[in-house]
Amino acid sequence: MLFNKQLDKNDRVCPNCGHHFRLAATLRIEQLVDHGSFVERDAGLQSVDPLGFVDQRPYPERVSQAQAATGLRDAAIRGTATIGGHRVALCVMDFGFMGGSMGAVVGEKVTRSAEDARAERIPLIVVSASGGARMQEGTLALMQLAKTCAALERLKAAGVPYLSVMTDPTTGGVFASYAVLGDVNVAEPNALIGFAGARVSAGTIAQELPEGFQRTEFLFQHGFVDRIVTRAALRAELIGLLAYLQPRPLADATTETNGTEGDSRPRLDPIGFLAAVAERLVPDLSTDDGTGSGPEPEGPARG
Amino acid sequence: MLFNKQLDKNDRVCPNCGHHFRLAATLRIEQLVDHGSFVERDAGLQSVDPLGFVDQRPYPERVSQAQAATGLRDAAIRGTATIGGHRVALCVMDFGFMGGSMGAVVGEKVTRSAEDARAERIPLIVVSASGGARMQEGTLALMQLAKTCAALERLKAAGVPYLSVMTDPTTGGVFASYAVLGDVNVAEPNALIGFAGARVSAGTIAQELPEGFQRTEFLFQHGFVDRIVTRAALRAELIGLLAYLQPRPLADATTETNGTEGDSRPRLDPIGFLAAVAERLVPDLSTDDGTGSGPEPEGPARG
Amino acid sequence: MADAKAEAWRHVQLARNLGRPRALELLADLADEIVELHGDRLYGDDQAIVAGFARIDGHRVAFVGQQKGADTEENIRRNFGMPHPEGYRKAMRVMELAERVGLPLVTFVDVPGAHPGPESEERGIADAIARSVGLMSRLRTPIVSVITGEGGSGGALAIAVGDVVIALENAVYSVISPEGCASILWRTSDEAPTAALAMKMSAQDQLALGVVDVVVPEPGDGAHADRSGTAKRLRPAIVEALDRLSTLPVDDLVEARYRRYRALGPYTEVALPAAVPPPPRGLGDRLRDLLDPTRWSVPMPLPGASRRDEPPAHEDA
Amino acid sequence: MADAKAEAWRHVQLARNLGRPRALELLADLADEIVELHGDRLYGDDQAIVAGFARIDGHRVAFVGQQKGADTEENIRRNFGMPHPEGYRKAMRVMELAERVGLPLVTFVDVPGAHPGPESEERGIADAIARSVGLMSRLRTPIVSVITGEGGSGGALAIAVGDVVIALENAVYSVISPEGCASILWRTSDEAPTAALAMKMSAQDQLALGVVDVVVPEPGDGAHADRSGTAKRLRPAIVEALDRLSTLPVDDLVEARYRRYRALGPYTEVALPAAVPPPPRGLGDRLRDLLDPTRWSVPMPLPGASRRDEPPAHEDA
Ligand SMILES: [Zn+2]
Ligand SMILES: [Zn+2]
Repeated sequence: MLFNKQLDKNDRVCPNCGHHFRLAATLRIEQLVDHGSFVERDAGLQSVDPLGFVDQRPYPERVSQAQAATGLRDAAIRGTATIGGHRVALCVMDFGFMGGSMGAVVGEKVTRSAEDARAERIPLIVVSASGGARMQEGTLALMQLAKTCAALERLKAAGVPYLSVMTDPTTGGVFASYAVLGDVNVAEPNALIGFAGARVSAGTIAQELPEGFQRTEFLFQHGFVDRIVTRAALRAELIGLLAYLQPRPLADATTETNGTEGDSRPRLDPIGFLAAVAERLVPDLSTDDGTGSGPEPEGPARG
Repeated sequence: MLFNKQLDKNDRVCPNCGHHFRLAATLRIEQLVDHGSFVERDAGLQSVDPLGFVDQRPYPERVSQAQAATGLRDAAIRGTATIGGHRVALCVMDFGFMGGSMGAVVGEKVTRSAEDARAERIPLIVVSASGGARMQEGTLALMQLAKTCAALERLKAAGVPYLSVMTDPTTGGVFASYAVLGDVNVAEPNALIGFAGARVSAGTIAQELPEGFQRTEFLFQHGFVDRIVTRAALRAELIGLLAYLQPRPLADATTETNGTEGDSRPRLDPIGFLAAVAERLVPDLSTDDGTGSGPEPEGPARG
Repeated sequence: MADAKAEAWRHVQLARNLGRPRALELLADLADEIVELHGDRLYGDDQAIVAGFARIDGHRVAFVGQQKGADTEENIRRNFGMPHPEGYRKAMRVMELAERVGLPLVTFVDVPGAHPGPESEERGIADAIARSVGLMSRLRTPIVSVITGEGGSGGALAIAVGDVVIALENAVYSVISPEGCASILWRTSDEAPTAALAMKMSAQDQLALGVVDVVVPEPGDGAHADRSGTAKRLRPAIVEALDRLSTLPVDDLVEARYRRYRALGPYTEVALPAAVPPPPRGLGDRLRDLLDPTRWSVPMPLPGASRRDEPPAHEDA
Repeated sequence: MADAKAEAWRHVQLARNLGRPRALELLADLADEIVELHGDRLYGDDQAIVAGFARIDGHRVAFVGQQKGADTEENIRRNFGMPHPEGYRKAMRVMELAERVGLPLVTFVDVPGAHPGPESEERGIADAIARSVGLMSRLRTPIVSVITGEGGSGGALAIAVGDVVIALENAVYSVISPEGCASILWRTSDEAPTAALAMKMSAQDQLALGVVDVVVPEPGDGAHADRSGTAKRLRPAIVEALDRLSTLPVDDLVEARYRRYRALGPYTEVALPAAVPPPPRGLGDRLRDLLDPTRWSVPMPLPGASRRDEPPAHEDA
């Protein structure tokens, strides 16, 4: 227990060797946001059992056990907060909840975070910690890749930046959707980041895997991580990046002068924002604010 | 002479081994277009000597000599034609004129071809045969890369397709601008296609150059050529591709139904077309038809 | 139950039948002509994915499909139909071209999974899949996707985001291979049939889940036994979808596609305060660290991953 | 004439001076802070190009620049400042991000040329240059490009398409290196100074040609002798340009940039019928085939290229 106490004092980073242990979502949020600024959204979202999935135990039992063990309802917490005074939409994953696996609830929280960021025109930050898609929800878990990537494409088209933070581990369908798509990707040192399981990868070749395969530094070397940031430096790093990663201004010279559609910025859209709110009550409604069906950059006419 | 007569009968392809010799622009056009359909434009464009460039002989002398030897005014012929009934803007380079080098005249002919294709909404085809930029025009030759690439970006944004045909040789600044940027890139077999001179490339490494380095098949293998097509099959190939590579329809469901700017198609713009014509008389005017300054896809409002 | 399991496994085996027609074989029967395009304009030309233009019943379309080999030589050339990043990047290039020139897109999905090798990871297979999924979600042209055989996880979805998703009767679609699922949840791949049943992989199950819109029956013993018969049944389903989609305004089309995927994956919302604070650190935390991640999710992180993250073990090191 | 030649060569040597500040050194003096971004999201992180965010006199901007090394170790790591395709693809990624979030772009150009090695060709250096040039021509945010040292052909232009192009006093800009030009046109690289003069490479000459808009004087003996003094002179030029450009409507900005490059490169138009038909095939044609392509254009095709294309020789083979 002693070592764990030391770890907790140090945000789960080994004071001896600097190894980054996994950090619970609640503590991650505490560490990153301005004190007391986090306002959770959709705390009540909970997984269902669409397949009636049973392996050695029924899926609902596994969920209940994970809830009891973690005090979380599922593997992600989302809301809004300020970081160094910058207001952001924030979604943080928790590996402790069923390996941070992404089912419909995680996919929904990431998607709503992207949709809120777009409607409110505030940057989006997602902190990933996940083994991938949640098998127990079958292809409906796989479809969360499409749901989240589609929402991120609309965010991108709206000129609202997205910052992806990858922590140990970020693998499978989570890496292959929102985690890899950051306008800027930052990662904690030596985190496991990859698509296929290393055992699978190794199986495909005779020789050994490359040194440091699927670790942060490997991803950096191959061009998929912008910055490697220790946990201790992460909050300052995000503040520094947020100074540049702000939504493109809505008022644009072209529209001020001649209102041509050459301008690509959608207007702030209260209807859209209300729709985003309403959508939380009626999940099968799209939260599209009406400017999003165009390709990038979007035409604003329907805003 | 005998062998040359055989070659000429066979469009300069060796009947014995199939080697593709270089083909003059006039013969290339004859071979590709529907008989008698080619209408040349800007035949009068001629190079000037902006740098007062003299090596062993003055640049103007070299131009005159090349004109006398080839009957061409410079290294490219452009105009409109039909190919299998498909109307196209066509620009064909001639290696025989100073190694097909690209100065302001070649850059202008390629650019005007792209601008015509955009204004008239007909596909663009450029047949390249060039050693690269023309040294004797210095950085003004280099700027032709920017001029042509900018025009091709506008063509692309307008949803008008561009077909690039690479023949022996297509190197340097011509390869690194319009030749490589085709929506579809076709190349004749065993053509020399590359950016840096092979001697330079070899100089940078100890070992031998890769087998077939900078040949068509090498480019195909590395993902930069869609199709390798023999000269005998080229006309049929272009006809086949043009059945698919047609400008995006101007009338689009979205505009018919609600006229939103989500629709990305610029309207046909007579003003723009006239401007394109006028521009030929006043070269320093842009032919922009007013819809082109937006990013892809363009907003049509000013059309 | 045993019967159901056998039936589920039979579907998996049919979907993997080596005689099953691939994208090019189907197109040979479906299309009046095809023109294949090559290369990703970045790195290479991955033959595990084919792409280009085709004319189907007079409809000019762009196509993208996975392509396994008919024999060993071809399978080696095509990496047994497992695409590398450059394959998906070639697909994206053709998709963007289709949008630009206003051609509808038809995709043919049949893949055990994206290539899992180190080179695939080095060149960013996850990035390629995510961007292809995102591109298809916003592509301003109709998209019809056909699951013809194995719909293997992200490697399949990367070219399967469509306005209409069609599946052949004996096709399967899953988030992980049944062997992989079984080896994780049942600790032995022998339970693959059990996993196949549990994941509801079959075309009919996927139709019931709303992941697939249309199931096209296969002739006789299945597609492998009658390629042209399969194409004959598939053609009208594709053409009908293309005809219908072509009447929609593009904005509405893309909006409907967004909603289609936006709505997939049910959940519930319980009226409750924000998540309660976690239990005191230490034991509960240790317990969480001890949970084997590979039990929950796919694909498996490094075997050592969870152990590496258990403080005591770490201290011993 | 000899003096002019010597003066032209002096500029080339100054532009190549190893002590000259590179992008990061200049930014260290110019900017209050910089945040470097890494990777092209496709293949790797080319250290011959640096890119990211910086704050200059309170202006938040995105930057892209070529970066040579200060010592051998760094030069090896940075390939002596010669970018591979992944370097230009990293640059394009940051340019697109700048456009998306509304940051102006400042580029720092100092490159002997794009990397000419086989790997650079294999991964598409020509494609990367052409796409970067095209992207900059339409980027919907202000672009200020600064030629700080060697403006080496396409590898320089790839990040030098700007609304305002600034050059330091001793910078040079050319379509080919003077050595390359001399070895082709004078058959010996010893004539490099002659070629340098003929190509009008100097900043002042480029200003006169309209390729460069502003020449910023260097302090004392030159930038290599006074880095901070150089930055002090460069800062106001950049800031003035940014201030002015920021007042233009984006459509007008992009339109003006198009016209800037549209107008570069003079030619004349003579009233004459279409080109006369070529002389009868045979001798004239042989003559053309015999013309050594390397005499006319850069870069040189394979030495064998022209001979290979001479029928008789071919027949002997
Ligand atoms: Zn330690
Ligand atoms: Zn021969």
